[in-house]
Amino acid sequence: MIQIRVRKSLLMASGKTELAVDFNLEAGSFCTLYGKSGAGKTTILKILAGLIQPDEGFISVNDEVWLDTGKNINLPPQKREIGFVFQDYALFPNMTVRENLQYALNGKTDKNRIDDLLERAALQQLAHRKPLTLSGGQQQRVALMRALVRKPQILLLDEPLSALDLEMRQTLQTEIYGLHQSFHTTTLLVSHQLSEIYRLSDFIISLENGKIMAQGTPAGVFGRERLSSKIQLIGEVLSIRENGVVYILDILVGNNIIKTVTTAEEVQGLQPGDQVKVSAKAFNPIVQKL
Amino acid sequence: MIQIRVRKSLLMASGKTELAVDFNLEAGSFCTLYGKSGAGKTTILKILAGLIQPDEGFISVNDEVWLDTGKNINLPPQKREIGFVFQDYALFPNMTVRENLQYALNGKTDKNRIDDLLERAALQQLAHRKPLTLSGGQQQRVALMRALVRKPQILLLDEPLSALDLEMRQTLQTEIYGLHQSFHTTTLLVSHQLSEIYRLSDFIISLENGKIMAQGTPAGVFGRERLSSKIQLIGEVLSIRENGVVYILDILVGNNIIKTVTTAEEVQGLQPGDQVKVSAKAFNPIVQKL
Amino acid sequence: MNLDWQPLWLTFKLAGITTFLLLLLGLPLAWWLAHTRSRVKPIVEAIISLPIVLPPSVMGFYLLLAFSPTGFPGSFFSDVLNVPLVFSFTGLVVGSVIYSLPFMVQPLQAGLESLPNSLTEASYTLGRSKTETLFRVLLPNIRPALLTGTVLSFAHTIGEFGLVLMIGGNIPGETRVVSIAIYHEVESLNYGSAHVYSLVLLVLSFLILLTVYLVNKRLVKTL
Amino acid sequence: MNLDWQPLWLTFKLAGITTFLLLLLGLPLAWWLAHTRSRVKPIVEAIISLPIVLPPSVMGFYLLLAFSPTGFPGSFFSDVLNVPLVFSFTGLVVGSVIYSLPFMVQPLQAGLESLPNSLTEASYTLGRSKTETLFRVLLPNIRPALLTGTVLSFAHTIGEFGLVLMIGGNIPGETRVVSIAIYHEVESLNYGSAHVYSLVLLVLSFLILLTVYLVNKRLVKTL
Amino acid sequence: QKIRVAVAANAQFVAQVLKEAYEKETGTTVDLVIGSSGKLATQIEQGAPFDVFLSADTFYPNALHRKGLTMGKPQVYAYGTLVLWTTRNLDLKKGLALIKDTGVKKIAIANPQLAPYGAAARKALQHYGLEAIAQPKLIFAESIAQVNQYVLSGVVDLGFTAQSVVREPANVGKGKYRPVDPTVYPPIAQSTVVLKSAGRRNLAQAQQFYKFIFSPRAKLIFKKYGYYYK
Ligand SMILES: Nc1ncnc2c1ncn2[C@@H]1O[C@H](COP(=O)(O)OP(=O)(O)OP(=O)(O)O)[C@@H](O)[C@H]1O
Ligand SMILES: Nc1ncnc2c1ncn2[C@@H]1O[C@H](COP(=O)(O)OP(=O)(O)OP(=O)(O)O)[C@@H](O)[C@H]1O
Ligand code: MOO
Ligand SMILES: [Mg+2]
Ligand SMILES: [Mg+2]
Repeated sequence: MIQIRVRKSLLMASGKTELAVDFNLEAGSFCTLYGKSGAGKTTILKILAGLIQPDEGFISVNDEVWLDTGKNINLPPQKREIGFVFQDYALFPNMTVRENLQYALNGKTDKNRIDDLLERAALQQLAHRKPLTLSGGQQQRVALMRALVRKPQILLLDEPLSALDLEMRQTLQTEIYGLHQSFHTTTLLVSHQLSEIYRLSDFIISLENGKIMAQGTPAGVFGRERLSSKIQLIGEVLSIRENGVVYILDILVGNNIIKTVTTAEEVQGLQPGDQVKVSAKAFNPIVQKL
Repeated sequence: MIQIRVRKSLLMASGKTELAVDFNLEAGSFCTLYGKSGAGKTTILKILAGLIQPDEGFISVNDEVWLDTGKNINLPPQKREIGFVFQDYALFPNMTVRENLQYALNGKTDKNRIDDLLERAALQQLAHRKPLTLSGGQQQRVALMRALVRKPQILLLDEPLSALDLEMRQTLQTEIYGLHQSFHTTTLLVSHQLSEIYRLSDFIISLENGKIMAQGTPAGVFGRERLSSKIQLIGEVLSIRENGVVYILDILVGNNIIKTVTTAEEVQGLQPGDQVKVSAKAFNPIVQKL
Repeated sequence: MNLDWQPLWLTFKLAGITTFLLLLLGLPLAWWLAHTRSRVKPIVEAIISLPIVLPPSVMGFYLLLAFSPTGFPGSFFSDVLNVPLVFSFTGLVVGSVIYSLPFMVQPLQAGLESLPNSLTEASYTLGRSKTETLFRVLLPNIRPALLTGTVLSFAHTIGEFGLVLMIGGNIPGETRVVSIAIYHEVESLNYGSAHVYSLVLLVLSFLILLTVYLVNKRLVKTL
Repeated sequence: MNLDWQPLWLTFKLAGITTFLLLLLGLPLAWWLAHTRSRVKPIVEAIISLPIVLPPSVMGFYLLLAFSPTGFPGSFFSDVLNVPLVFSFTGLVVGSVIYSLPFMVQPLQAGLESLPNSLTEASYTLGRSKTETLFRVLLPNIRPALLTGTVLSFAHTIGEFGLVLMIGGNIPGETRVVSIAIYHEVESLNYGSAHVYSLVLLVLSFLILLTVYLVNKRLVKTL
Repeated sequence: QKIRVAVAANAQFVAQVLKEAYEKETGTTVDLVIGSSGKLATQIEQGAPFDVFLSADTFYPNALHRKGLTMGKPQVYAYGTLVLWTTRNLDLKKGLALIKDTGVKKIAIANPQLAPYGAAARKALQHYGLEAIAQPKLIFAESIAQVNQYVLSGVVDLGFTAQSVVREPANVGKGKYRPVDPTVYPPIAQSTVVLKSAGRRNLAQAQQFYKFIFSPRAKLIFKKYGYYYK
């Protein structure tokens, strides 16, 4: 089990705010940190990694104390058994893929591990290439494998997928999940992406202004209203056109336009640009794979 | 009427592409240029403004020829009666709001115009402030008013609203449309935003890779399938859970999650991450203003 | 010790005139370098930067040849304009302008290159010419770069020594600037005066640099 | 005309040793400046940059006082180490290191500051120490800045004149570097030798700068 | 009313006294430019705007004369004396033989190519056959002035300078000196000349100063500083 309890004052654009969180993670669980930009997600990851010093705090990982400001215990990042995947990947441009992985080797680590990891991520063919010549997805894989070389107890992933396109994102989601399971690491992912969170996480922490607003399972945090066979969408009115006695309403939901016929009363008070909630009771949709 | 026919080879990241467009705009119309990043939208605006030279082309505005590469006619930007609102606003940081507007004055322009324009945009209170001390929306207004000082025949707007939040965007949409109508300019807007396009435009030009893919009214270009009282949404499967004999499917549409109950057959072949089309026939939604 | 203040006054006069001329000359040059896509740009940049790495004695030697009344443009200046270039204040001004040129051009160029293109374009679409755009839009918005260029050119001209020694000599009131005066005082065993002059320059140089670094943490690096 | 090649050889030896020492000294300094949040940073930066604006005669005067066997550290060097600092190659090396310091530190500092922080952090999380990070990650990735710093320090040391004139003493084979040799040849009216020396330096300096500008369009500006 | 006089470095202190005397007498301002004789001659040749040239020898003024840069022929205004000067605790009675001393590590000498006093010092060394021993110890100063500076700051152990330097009141008591035997080097015949460049501006004042240098009053001053006449 991993226990984290830290406090640090942050300098935000809007002034000072206090980051103050206290949470536990099950060993082997997959947890997602979720929250607006500037909420303090990256800061939490870096505090865990020892890259940022909190003003006060306690961190223990599987009964080993990494940080205890009360007792002046503070392991340097080098001694904490973590794997960190940075948002910009932070691959060393001067080294090949293999060298990037080898850089993390220390005496104790088995050298065959590099080959295993390269094979695991289907990177053998690219082992002699420099990172800048790789695609975003390939770079991401290298960063992930590099973070695993030292057999970390915790894997920290800072929005690793946000720069990738949909298809690549899905492939890598599967891969991250697979790695998480086969290496039995505890994984802490920062993500903005609802679908990512849903697919991967056992546990969600929702952060706002440095404080935890909610934590629990994805369904618990997001899916409060259980509306089986009910639909509820938020959209924006694009246009309202008269068509005989009825009105045709164009509503934008995401990038979809819903056209719906409404009565004059319903339309009253509505104008283009208004945010509306669209809900339907007897909704029985047909779902087709694209 | 405004006629544009230009050709220019562009240096894209992916290699060379030819920008080749040919379109006419009604005097006084509100036209939107729509297309992916790098499609050539800004380039078209700058060619119209005389800021970029096309390899070949012809531009005439209300029977005055601005560009005719065949006859070596090429008015400099200073002589073209245009108002240009840049994506970054391009307000002069060293001048106050009033000075920014005054900068555009020439002998012929009536000096009261500055006050009129400031009043029109409710900027009198801010007239003595420097642009960097203003909010995004206020800056946008100043840029818009500055572009109108010289009574342009064409108003060119390069994604003026994309940096603003939803509320501000809607206010300014209304304002732009109002200005367009009261000053009788022909307006050419670059936008990514579907709702913006719907609300404002008489005419849409959809651009891809430097070529026009479609043009016409918004409904004509986007709303090909008229499905009154029918809903069709594109979403992504988040999770599939067994619940007795049925399956509960969470589908993400925009930022909305649709929960729907499906049968085992329907679920077959589906897995989290799949893109799906959700459609319903007898859809009779309730629309409520938020 | 009675100190002769003339070398200090002469030095500031030289630095002032040089800096003024460098502004006139450096601005169009920097503007051109910031906007050109010409292939010769790196060559021009290298030539402008030469004084940073060239020994003052090399520059002094070539200037001496060019300035001598038998060379060009020395003959023109001395015969036609009746203003000799060697061992004269005018000659020092010409030499200093060449010597401090990179210290003016490089910050200005970096400043202009850092401004978004849209400011220039906006000014054009508002009906303003290139010159108006330069003076009313671009320059007021690269004030830190202008400060850096001006201050560094001024300071670097004050710091000139080898070049003045070769083309200026040590003529009181004409070419005896303070860096030369220090050398001269040291040789004449007047350590007292040398100390005063040196201290003035040391304090001044340090304050100038500190101002630049404080006002403008980045821009001195654009040199 | 029979030309003495020794001053050229001596100059390159001086520039080479100085550049090497500057790498050793400039690197930790640049690293500290790039990472510190200390308030004294602008002061340290101003002190390091002083040689750019300070007249060589001021620096020469103070070095002369410091180097003299009655001053410090001159007494230490001459009495304890038995390596005098005035009129010796060692003294020139020490002077040159001070004189060219900003030309090494500033590009390195700019280079280090331009690297994303995450590279350093990644290296730490992979179990590597600060030193290993510096040498295996940071330095290999600021090679253009290293090139610029090295080349400019080298070139600027070659261009040293006023300082050597004051603390060198024009001793053939010991302190008579080429910039001094040119000065003396010109004074002795041996224009022939002066031409050869000057041409060698001019061509060399130009090629050095052109290389920097071509290889690395931005980084010379980081000076 | 201003003239510019180029003065060989050995005479810088005496020239200062002459300048003050002359200024009082005539009201003409005299600006002194100090340097080695050779450097000053070169500068004159390159067009430096000097009116009168006080050299440390006859060679440079004659060379300028041959090139047509002077008004009239140069004339000797005084003879100079070479001295050994030190701030160390050395036994100057040994004379030049001191150079062999292991305690004497650095010896300042004006650049013989440009400074007549340097040339004289070298001649003296040659006379005693000390050249080879001295060679590694020699520091070549730009002029006598730089020699003085090196001696006084203690960066050299020994220096060859002019007697007029050590007779300067400000320098009296700073270290010890001893004249070099005048028979071991050729007499230092210092000559002066009015320059053509004065013609354009202030020939009359220049010629008046030139005359002043040969006046009894000036001769007295020169003698006081250790120069001699034949
Ligand atoms: N070392 C630090 N000390 C104090 N404040 C800091 C420190 N590092 C970052 N901050 C501030 O803390 C706030 C939170 O930053 P953080 O990077 O953790 O946000 P985030 O949730 O990761 O946002 P994003 O989604 O944009 O990455 C920011 O306002 C930042 O300015
Ligand atoms: N002057 C020019 N000459 C040649 N190619 C250019 C020129 N200016 C831009 N390009 C290229 O033309 C392409 C189209 O650029 P443009 O800015 O018009 O795209 P856009 O549709 O406005 O994209 P975005 O939505 O990102 O603003 C880009 O790949 C760009 O590199
Ligand atoms: O007075 Mo001299 O010319 O330095 O020997
Ligand atoms: Mg973050
Ligand atoms: Mg664009």
